[in-house]
Amino acid sequence: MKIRLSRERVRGDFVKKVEMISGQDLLQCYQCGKCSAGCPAAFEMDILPSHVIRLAQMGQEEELAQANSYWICFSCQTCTVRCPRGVDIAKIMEALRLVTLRQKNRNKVEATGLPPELLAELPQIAIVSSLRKLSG
Amino acid sequence: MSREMETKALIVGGGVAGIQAALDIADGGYQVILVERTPSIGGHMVQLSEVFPTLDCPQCILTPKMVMCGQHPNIDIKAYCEIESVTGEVGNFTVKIRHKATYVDWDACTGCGQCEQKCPTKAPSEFNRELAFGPRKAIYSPFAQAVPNKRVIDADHCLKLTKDKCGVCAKVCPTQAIRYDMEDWIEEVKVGAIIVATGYELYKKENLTEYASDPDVIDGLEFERILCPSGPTAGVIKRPSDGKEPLDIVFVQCAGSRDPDKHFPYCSRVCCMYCCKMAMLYKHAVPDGQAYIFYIDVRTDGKMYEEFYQRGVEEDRIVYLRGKVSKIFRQGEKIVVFGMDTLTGKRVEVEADLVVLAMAMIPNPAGEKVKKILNLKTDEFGFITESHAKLHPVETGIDGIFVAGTAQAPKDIPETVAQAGGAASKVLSLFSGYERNKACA
Amino acid sequence: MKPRIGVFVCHCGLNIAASVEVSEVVKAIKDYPGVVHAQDYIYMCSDPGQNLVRKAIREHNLTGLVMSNCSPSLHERTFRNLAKSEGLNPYLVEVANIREYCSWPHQGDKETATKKALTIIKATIERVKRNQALTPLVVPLQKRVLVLGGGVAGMQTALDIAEGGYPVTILEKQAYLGGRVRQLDHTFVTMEKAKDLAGEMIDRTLAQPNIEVLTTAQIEGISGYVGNFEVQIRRQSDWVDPEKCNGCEACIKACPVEVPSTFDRGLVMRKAIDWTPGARPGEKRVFLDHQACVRVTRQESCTACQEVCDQGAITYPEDEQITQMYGAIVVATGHDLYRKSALTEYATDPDVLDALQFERLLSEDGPTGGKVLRPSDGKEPKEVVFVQCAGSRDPDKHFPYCSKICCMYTCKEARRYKEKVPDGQAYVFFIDVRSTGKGYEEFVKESVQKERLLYLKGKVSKIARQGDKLLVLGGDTITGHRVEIEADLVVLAMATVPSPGAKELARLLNVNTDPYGFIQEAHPKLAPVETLTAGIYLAGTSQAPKDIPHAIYQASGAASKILSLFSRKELIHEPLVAHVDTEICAGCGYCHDNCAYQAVSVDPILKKAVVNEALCEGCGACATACPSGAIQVKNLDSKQVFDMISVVTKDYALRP
Amino acid sequence: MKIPYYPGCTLKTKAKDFEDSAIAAARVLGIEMEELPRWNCCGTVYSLSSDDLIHQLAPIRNLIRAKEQESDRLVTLCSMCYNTLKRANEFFLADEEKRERIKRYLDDEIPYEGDVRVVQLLELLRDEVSMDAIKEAVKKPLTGLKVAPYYGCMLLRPASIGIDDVERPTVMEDVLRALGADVIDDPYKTECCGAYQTVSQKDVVATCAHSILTSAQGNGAEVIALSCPLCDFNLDNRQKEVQERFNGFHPMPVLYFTQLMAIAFGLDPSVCRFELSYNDPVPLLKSKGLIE
Repeated sequence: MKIRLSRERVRGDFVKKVEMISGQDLLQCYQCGKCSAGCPAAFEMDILPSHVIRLAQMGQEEELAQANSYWICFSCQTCTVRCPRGVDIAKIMEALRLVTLRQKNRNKVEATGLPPELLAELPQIAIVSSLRKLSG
Repeated sequence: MSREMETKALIVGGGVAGIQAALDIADGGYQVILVERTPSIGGHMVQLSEVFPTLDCPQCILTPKMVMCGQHPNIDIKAYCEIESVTGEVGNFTVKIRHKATYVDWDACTGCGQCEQKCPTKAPSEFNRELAFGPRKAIYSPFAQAVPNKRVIDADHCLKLTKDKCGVCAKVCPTQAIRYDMEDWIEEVKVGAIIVATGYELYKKENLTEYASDPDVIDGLEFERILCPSGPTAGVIKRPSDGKEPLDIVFVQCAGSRDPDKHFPYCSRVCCMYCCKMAMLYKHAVPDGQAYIFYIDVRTDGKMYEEFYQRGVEEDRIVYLRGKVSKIFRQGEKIVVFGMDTLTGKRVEVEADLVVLAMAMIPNPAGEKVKKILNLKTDEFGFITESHAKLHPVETGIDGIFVAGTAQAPKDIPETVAQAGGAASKVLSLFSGYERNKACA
Repeated sequence: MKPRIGVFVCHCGLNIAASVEVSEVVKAIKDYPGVVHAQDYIYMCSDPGQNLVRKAIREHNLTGLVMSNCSPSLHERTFRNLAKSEGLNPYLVEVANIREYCSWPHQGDKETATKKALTIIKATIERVKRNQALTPLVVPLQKRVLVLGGGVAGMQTALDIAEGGYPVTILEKQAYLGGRVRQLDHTFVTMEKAKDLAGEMIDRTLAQPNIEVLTTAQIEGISGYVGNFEVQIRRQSDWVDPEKCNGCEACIKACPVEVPSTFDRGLVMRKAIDWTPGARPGEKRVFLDHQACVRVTRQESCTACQEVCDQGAITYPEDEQITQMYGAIVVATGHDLYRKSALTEYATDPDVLDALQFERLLSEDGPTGGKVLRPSDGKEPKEVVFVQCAGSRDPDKHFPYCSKICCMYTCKEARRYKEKVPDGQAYVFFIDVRSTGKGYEEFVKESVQKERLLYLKGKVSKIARQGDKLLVLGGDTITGHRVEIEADLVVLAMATVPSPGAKELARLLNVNTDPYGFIQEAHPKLAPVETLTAGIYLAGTSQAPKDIPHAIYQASGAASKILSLFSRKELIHEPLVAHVDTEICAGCGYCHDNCAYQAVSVDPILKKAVVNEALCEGCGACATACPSGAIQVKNLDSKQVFDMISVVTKDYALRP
Repeated sequence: MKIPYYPGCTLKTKAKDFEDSAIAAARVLGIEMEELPRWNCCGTVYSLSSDDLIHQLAPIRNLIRAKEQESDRLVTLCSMCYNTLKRANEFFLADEEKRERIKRYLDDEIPYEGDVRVVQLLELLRDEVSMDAIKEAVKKPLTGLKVAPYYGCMLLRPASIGIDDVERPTVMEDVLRALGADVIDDPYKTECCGAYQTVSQKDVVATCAHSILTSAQGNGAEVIALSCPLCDFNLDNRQKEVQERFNGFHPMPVLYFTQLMAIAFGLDPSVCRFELSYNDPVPLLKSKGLIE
């Protein structure tokens, strides 16, 4: 794959949006990979957390839009507490979710879509948090 | 200057920086007092197995210098001593030196070592980084080639001094040198210039809580002792927990360095090279073994360093993995390392036998007192601030007080030696300029 | 006279005694031919031990001593001094090393160790039997230093030595002091103006009464040795008298020769006579460059400049020839950048600059007055790509080494660019970010975040012109993606290489260079500022790429060696040097070919080898090369060596 | 000691075992956990975006409820509630501008300045009750019961609100040790269970649960002790999926640490509501002689 870089890309709206929602400076990350190394959800991610940040640094909105990583993320903050540069990666993951979820009809989980037997089995805390994280 | 100048120098710290500065000044014809806190000069360098990129052994290249210091008519080594106070100014400093009680009359001690051989009490050896393999005795000399070659009694462990029992060292000493009633004493000296060379220590492993506290998770200096042919394992590579030969070994660089959020923002400068070196030496000792090095950037920027690193990869098949390690923990016999290779974008899990952490270099905590006494400026981490980063890299901002070696910032041996020479040159300029001016006048 | 040798065997505590049966050794050696006294003691180096030796010398009228103890590097001097104080020539004392060579490697095997100790001692006795009484050589010492190169390293060495009270000459090829630092804009981490830094040092140098500065000067010849170098210097005379010149520029207009400006790295053209940097940063003067003037290059008799000068400031005097004695020499000839054209995959294009050219674009005294404008069309570049490791870390095609300073200066240049063009974007291609100095890592972090620099891990594969843009094809090995940037300007951090002419200079001075032409230090750890030629030292980037602080303290380190050297009245040289039996010597010259120190030459008239004892290190390479045995090292001649071998082979002949 | 208590959604339903055992056990130690008279959902997860205040309102309201009880503290059991309430309060305290804006939406409430401290029961046990007091209250020491404490995420991360060292917590170990249990040290005790992904990514959660459970078992644990209803669901109920996906997996019981307290204190096992567990702990506890 090829990336074309330009000022418009690396300082575009996407980067600004992610930085604003997350409150994080993407360029604070120096790509050491410690977040990916310790992420308990990484085994299921198509793009690892450090690569997600790398692509965000380069303004690669399209490729990130295809990624499952931030939908798999547990918000467990293992990455955040271990980041040597103090980047709150969990917040960047949240921001990437919100970039999508704030658009109409882009929910990953719908309250009405959950089967009754699942609803019966699940504790309330699971349902509420899932909806909080994965729907707009 | 109207006042007479005391053309004698004081050097605080007897590591390679202090040794080099002492020799340069002494060779320049001036008297040097070399104060060392431990029983022998040599510093961290004598603890090392071999040094990069030449793979010389420090026993071959440093001990001759130590001996030269010991025999130099212009050098007065004051080992097991500490600086108590300093007053005065350039040309005329008055320094009080505390001679810590050694409980051995060094004038009488011949260094024969009979006391050490007979002493029944073992204690962890500072020189061997307190590894399980290499305890010392309560009366000891830190290592075979110690300069001065004298014994001291460790008052915390000696049975005579703690419980008034034993006393065997006094019985066997052929020169009756043992003095259980010795006390610290203070000596006052006058010097014209001071070089601070108090060196470094490694940041404590326990500070990295995501990495297990485990006997088989060791720091760089501990592994140096294990690699050292004259070390406590006689150069046989064993892991501390069970003495087995480790076949998978993981090196973790930037352990505490380049971590502004939790530890230190700075780069410790030498770890890239020493990890590569240790991995090579490991591989030479354990040909079946495999070394892995986790890194962020390989910083091999000295003369022949890049070439050295390439040799490690090509000849010794070191596997370099670009990424910080997130977690280290014991699982049965193995030490599990959760890492990452940011280049393939894959997570890496290694089941290692031994893990070596390249802990951040920090200023030697034992130097804190000296810096306070001399009123030296330091950066927020405690490294001594030079008066100008470029133009005056060995001056401290106080006339007549200079800095050399890792007390100023992390640096490797060639840089330390060159910088120590630089500090010595300032002292020589000062003394020789004064004398030649006096001669002209 | 029959030899009367004393043998002294040290226990070294248990170091020797635990492996070697010392009393047996003494018993066995007592009756060995030539030995009149043998004795052991727990510590021979201790005061009581030394007293035993003194007493024995007097009582037994000894003519030689064999000290059987630790390595000679430890106590040879101790016992030789002892002998001297007892009136015995110190060179009649030899050490039999029975510790490092015997007791330590044979721990736990007393039988072998004892036997071997005895053999070593016997061999040494045989050697001492033929030892001659020697006197150390005394070499006079000229306490004056020559520093080659007037950059920051050269100036620092000169300042330290001058402040120590000794006269120094700085020889500078250019017309001004300050070297490469004069060409820089700011310096990294502290972000001071480079010209302030250079200016401070230049002021101190010019004000120092012990320093003589010779600009536009070069070394032409050298002979002699440590303490006594005779150096021929050629100094180009100044064809423009600065006192008379009023800067009217008439000569500049009249000059027919146009050449690329070396100070501005070829970004602009200048005349053979033109403005050049003055003594201090910020100053300038009219200067006629001999290397460009047709009077020199084509031996023409052009006087175009002289004709238009109404001040009569221009004359063409001959070059000055100076011969001077120096006690020590410091090589501080600095570095250059590798030529861009060597990287053929990158376009040769006016907008592809090397890092020093970019420094000139950033500098207030540069061709654009400090505005970042691209050379092709004078437009302000909005997308600038910096390429690190351009020629470095490339063992296959260029240089295997790391150039050390590019990571930092690239970051600084990108940062300076952004300060000047806030709406621009800077990209930095790197392999590893090597910010290892004090505050360096922090500087990179701050610059990246403050100026939004985008670092891309990967080498650039190709740079090509595409219309108005430069197409940069690179990679980001972290995402594993190829990266393409349409840039306005590209800056290549070209490999640091030695200054032109460094190799020739090294040959002239007889110092070694590494394969890339950097001057080789004597030992990377223990003698980093010394060369293998006594009396010649090195400082700064002539030895290897390094940054300014490192160059400066290393330069001070070189000064300290010289101050030590000069602290003596004269030089004392070990007399253990080569000696020629001229009646045997055939003048074949093998000795000369094998001498690493240029200490042996063949007299062209007598056709006999001659040893310069002041240069000889006594290594013996000549002796092994000599077909006839005419050249021998004193107190280790071939007879002595064979006598020693005979002992050893006899002792071990019957071993199964 | 009386202290206002915030239950949160699940403690009243699926995690009644947690609540009942906790209240009963705390009472033995002299702590009266008084449920807030009117509480609302905390939101379960703390919002990680920095541009919406709306998510901070619900937790802050609950803290105001505690203030209404004239208390400067509020105790929680559920780790997620603890995390959300505490972080919201930290946020409220840290940023004056945001604080004033939040207050504008709370103008029907009594004035609040962030002065209610959120504590989790484990903290209370450590800091105010003491391990010695717990030891004294033990009637049936859990001798021989091999327990692996499991913290999960929300009690510890981020470090600023964690109840203990973020990487090497010991508080639950100390409590269990005081109860006489044989405490197992397990490196997975701070690894995430998969949290809310249990709703839409069952298999992912099963994989996480498998790693955690087998690590604990590998280190010799017979039961896991924890403090979060979502962790409990993922580690207990999801063992069904773990068994389906991973051959040779042996199920194990999972308990709230408060249930173990209740047993050790000799309380009637009915307060433990073991019937709510997916993997029945009763046989194990019986085999150790801890319950009849």
